[in-house]
Amino acid sequence: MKYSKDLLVEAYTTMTTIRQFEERMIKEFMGGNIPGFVHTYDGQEAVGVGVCIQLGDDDIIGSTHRGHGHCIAKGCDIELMITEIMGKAGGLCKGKGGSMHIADIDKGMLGANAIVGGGPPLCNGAALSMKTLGKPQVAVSFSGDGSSNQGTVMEALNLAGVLDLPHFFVFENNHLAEGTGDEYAVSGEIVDRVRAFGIPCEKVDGTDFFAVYEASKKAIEHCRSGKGPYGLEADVIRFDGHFIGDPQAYRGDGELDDLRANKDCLKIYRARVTGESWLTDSELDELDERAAAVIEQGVQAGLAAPQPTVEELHNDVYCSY
Amino acid sequence: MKYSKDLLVEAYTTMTTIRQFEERMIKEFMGGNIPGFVHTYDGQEAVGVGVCIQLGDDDIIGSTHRGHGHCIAKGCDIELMITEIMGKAGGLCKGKGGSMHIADIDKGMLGANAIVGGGPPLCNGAALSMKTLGKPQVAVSFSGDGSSNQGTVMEALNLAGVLDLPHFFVFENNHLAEGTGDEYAVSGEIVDRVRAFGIPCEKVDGTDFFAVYEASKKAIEHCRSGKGPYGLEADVIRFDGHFIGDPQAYRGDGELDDLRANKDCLKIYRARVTGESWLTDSELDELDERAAAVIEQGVQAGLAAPQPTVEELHNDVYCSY
Amino acid sequence: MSEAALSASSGKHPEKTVREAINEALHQEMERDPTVIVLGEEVAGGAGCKGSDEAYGGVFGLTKGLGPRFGRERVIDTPISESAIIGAAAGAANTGLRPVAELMFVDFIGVCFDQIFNQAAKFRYMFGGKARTPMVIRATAGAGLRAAAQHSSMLHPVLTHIPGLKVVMPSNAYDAKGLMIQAIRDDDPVCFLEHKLLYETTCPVPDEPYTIPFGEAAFAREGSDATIVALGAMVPRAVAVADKLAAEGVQCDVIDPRTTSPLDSEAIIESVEVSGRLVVVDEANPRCGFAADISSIVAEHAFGALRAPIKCVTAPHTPVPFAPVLEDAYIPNEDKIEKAVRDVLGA
Amino acid sequence: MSEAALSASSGKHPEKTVREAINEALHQEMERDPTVIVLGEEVAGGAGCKGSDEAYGGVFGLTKGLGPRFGRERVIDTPISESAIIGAAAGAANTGLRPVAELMFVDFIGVCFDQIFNQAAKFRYMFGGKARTPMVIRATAGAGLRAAAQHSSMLHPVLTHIPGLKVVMPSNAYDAKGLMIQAIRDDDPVCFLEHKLLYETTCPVPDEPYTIPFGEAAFAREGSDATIVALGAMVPRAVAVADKLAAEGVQCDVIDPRTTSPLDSEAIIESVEVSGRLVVVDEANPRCGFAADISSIVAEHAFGALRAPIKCVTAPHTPVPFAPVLEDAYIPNEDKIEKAVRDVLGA
Ligand SMILES: Cc1ncc(C[n+]2csc(CCOP(=O)(O)OP(=O)(O)O)c2C)c(N)n1
Ligand SMILES: Cc1ncc(C[n+]2csc(CCOP(=O)(O)OP(=O)(O)O)c2C)c(N)n1
Ligand SMILES: [Mg+2]
Ligand SMILES: [Mg+2]
Repeated sequence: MKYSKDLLVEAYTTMTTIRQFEERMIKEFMGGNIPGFVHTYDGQEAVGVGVCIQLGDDDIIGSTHRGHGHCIAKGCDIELMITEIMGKAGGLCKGKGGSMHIADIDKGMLGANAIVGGGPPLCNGAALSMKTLGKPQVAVSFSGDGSSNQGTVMEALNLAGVLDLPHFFVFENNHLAEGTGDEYAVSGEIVDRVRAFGIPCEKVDGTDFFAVYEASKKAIEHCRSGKGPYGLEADVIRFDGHFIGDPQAYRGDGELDDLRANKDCLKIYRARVTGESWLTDSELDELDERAAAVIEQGVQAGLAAPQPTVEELHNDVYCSY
Repeated sequence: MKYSKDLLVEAYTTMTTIRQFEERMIKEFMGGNIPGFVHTYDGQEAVGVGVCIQLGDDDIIGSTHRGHGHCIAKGCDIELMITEIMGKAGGLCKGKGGSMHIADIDKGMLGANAIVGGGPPLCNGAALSMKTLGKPQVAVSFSGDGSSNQGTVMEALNLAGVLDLPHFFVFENNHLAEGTGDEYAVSGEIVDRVRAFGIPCEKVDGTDFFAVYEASKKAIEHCRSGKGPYGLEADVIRFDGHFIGDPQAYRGDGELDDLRANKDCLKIYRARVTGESWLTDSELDELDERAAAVIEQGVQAGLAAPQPTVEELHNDVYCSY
Repeated sequence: MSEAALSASSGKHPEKTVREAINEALHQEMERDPTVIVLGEEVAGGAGCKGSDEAYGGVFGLTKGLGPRFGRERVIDTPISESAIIGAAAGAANTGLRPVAELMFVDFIGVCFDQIFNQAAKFRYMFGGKARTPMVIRATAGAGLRAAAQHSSMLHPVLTHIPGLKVVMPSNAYDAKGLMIQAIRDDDPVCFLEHKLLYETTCPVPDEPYTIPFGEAAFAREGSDATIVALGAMVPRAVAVADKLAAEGVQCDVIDPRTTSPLDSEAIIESVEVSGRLVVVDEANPRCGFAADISSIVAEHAFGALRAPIKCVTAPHTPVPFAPVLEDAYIPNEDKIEKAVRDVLGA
Repeated sequence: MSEAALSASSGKHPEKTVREAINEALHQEMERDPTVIVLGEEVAGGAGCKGSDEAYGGVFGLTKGLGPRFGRERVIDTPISESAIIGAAAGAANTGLRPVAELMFVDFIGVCFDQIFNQAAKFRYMFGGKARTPMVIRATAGAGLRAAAQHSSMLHPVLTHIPGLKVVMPSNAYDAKGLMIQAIRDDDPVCFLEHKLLYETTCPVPDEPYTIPFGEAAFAREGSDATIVALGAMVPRAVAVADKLAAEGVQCDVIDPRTTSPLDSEAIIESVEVSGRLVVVDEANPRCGFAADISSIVAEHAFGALRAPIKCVTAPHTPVPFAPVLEDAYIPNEDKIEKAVRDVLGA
């Protein structure tokens, strides 16, 4: 068997957790239990999981506005996440960050980021710490196709190349930036753009967990061994709106049905692992149910959690002031 | 004869004017007649002239902190330039801009720019005007090797590619950004970086006027004909300090002597045109003298010009307020 | 038709939301002047996609209809490259166009601030008066949508601080239309800040185009007992407090500067000369903020008339929190405004 | 050794320039703490060149000697990518280092403002107190070198407005060293602004390391007739005026806040409670500026004591002009300060 059963189970568990988590967030948002702007990761699970399953707590990731999946893949607590996303006391960020700023420093999750392109420069910093302190860790930044056009991201690529930082740049090209296609907004190809900075970069099918896993394995080893940064463009798709409630007028007729039918990374994973008889459908079904239970418990905890006290408004602006 | 005599004479006249202009600015600066920070263009004349000799007043250029050469190549008045650089009334910008912000909108010179990377986004705007108003003009931005690392420049490249703007991006790679080498600070190659945005780009010897001229001709035709942006990396050298007074501790032993002996674009030009017997040494010497006279007159005018009146402090902040 | 005449007859005009008023202004100016263009992310929407030709018309719908009407050559969707967007607008403004650039959220000035404050704002001065930069930067501002720290800032104090910029912040649909038309016709760079919470608010708005000059404050209420200066979304709150106090016989001037740069300081000073009491209400953070700015102008130029300390009611010196209870405590509310007014009246 | 003790015995200490004092602070902190690094353009200089190993040591020489002493791993030359520089510093600060990032000129915040105000400044708050961002952003500020509009700004009002940032502006070498060491040891992001015109000024500076707490103003002069608040390069000018007036028997407090955020408002309020007269001197532009900020605090909290209008002496609402005569007219000078003080005394 090419992959250990543990790995296969962990991968599926995390992917189905993310999928069900996001579907539930949509439900809770529609039900009025989640304030603000929420961007869901459903459809892109294979990327976040294929990358993060190879990371430890000491490795660092920097995420985007679409950060739930990265958090879960990096091991953040579901209940604390949901409590945060609901803006309640006891959330991962005491209810002060919310979906767009969810973070968990202890787990090496440096934060979602509501500024497109905000993350990669920061991940350079995490990578610089690793390099300076002589640690064998890696920093991973997630960016989108739209984000690849932000100057901060391109500056970060160049600086990582100049300083040979252990920074793995992952570009999730879901071909959409809100309602703008990468075909229009990205002149040239992301993979070539990364390579032009002298950074090795691969392009893979982001709906195939194993393709992402193998490419990332190589990339992460490259970074850990002090060879400098590495890049990945994952060709992937977004299952839902840019934000929850997005009318998605930019979608073509039947586009979504087609995507859901033929580009669902969970279905593709299931087909592969059952086809190779690495796991059985019933095993996978059971993992689905376990994930559902965890999420149900998290939602109940989030709903039950109290509002933050008003004093919290003034706390944690500074360490000292 | 491959090139018209007029062209050959104009090219040399402009190049020797720039060279002597900068050498004189250094003298005047040292003599205390020029305030502030001044960055000279000597050594790079073949690039500015090779490009701008093909432009009309309706074409637009955007320059850098090292803008004197671009101004002269674009036809700005020498006397008004010197008066400006000396901070006097009657200067191109009424003495309020100085060397780092010298501009001449009427001549299509959109301004030097003291912010590295400030110009290319603005030249996109000029190109957008041309495209929107259906004019056959071209916008040319000059950037350095160091400037190629500024996010604003990379964003500008992408946007020009997306909107197919008539924008010719000229990168003058003099291999130095203050005291930092492009070998260190530019990860990958500038020419590849430009191409990665889907923009055709050539690399030429920037000390050879004719190489710059031919490549720019192609590029400018490409832009004028509505085919979108084009790029050029000119391999060139800086004859003097980053700024006047720079100790240049970053230079290697004999580096400058070698450059001045073997990479002087004026000497190279002279050798070529006399070798081809397109022009004689005495013709060229006469052009040198004419240029000297123009500069001498400009310096005297600048020295004689009055200081701006203090009221000027409050003028021209707004068109109306 | 003059502003006065219009206001006078405003009863006759159809009710429109701030969103509709701004959208109408954009339509009318693009119709009138072919050099007006709109650019930004999703201003039409759907570029490079298989769906609708106008997927968004602006994420808040402010530019709806412009794409279909004027075409993608004049309604330009852009990549997520704010420095390139603002730079393109500024360069285009220098060379014959009147661009209206949408920044989506004013919080995004951080990735394009140089093009705003060092480039567009300074060209005319640096170039000795030779450059004109007639551009508008539209951005949505403010808290209230639970969008948290990076999507809820005001930042008008930062923009007001910059010489060369004009800063506009309408508090109602009537002003929004007239100020937007003025902003587009103005020859200087204008930052036009639209508060998220005001988009759906309505008032009578004339169908025909009209302009409201910059630097002329509006009096939302008039009274000689105290002066309340408020901006944007704070105006309706200040008015509610003034009305409540009026029921008690206390009459307040509620002054809406409408533009923070230029600022109608005369109107404020004259009001305080009469009332002797000033409360400034602003949603921005307090340090070097707009409330402090107004306070200092009065403390220097109307000191003799002051009969009480000047009170500033602002957000606290904190980022905008996500949790609704915290965000509600962050934004100045009617209770805080009322208390401040009673304090200056009591003093 | 306490600050007080040091100041007391300062006579015994060697004279050092502001440049030397800051450079010494950097040396001592890098010596003491291996997690302190320095990064920026030309902080060593010469990377990728054939010449000296340390071509610059900072364009103003502030980081001289650090590269040769601590090596390029800890003294990192960077490309011209300010967003990447500040981002790297912020991310490194979140993960175990204490970076000192040099911005060269504070005017360059425009190309990296997001990483400063939306990222570094807000992490701790957005993340519910879990993040620490111990970083210093060093930048030279101010007019006087004929560097014109894009290299001569102050911008401390913009930084002071941002919750989450601390803002430091020393007026002399002694404070510069103590404040820099404090800035490096501080666990919050600190913007450290160095005025170009002060680099060569000297005063006695102890050789040993010491810290000056943030939020504690210094009294450059003491007197009960009027209060002058001045920052950075304006302090010596305010002192000159105070000394001139002292010769006439008029005694002024000259208060140097040293840090604008946190601000020692108590010291200012207490002084005005006694003097009843306030002049604020600041080189920044006036609108939503630092002078307005101080004025508004006093107009709210020391109103009862005020016996004259508060005067603000600032730069005009214009960019910084190039021509020396114009730049000299732009910067607040002793004549303007003296006139303002006489005005408040006369009132
Ligand atoms: C600097 C900045 N500009 C614009 C936005 C608004 N915005 C949020 S997400 C987004 C699209 C991002 O597209 P992409 O990078 O492809 O990520 P995806 O949404 O596809 O995951 C935009 C334009 C922002 N948050 N920050
Ligand atoms: C945003 C910004 N960062 C840094 C500087 C300081 N600076 C001025 S010129 C320069 C070097 C530019 O190098 P390059 O682009 O190669 O142009 P060159 O000087 O070689 O002509 C630097 C770092 C600046 N003016 N603006
Ligand atoms: Mg995308
Ligand atoms: Mg260079």
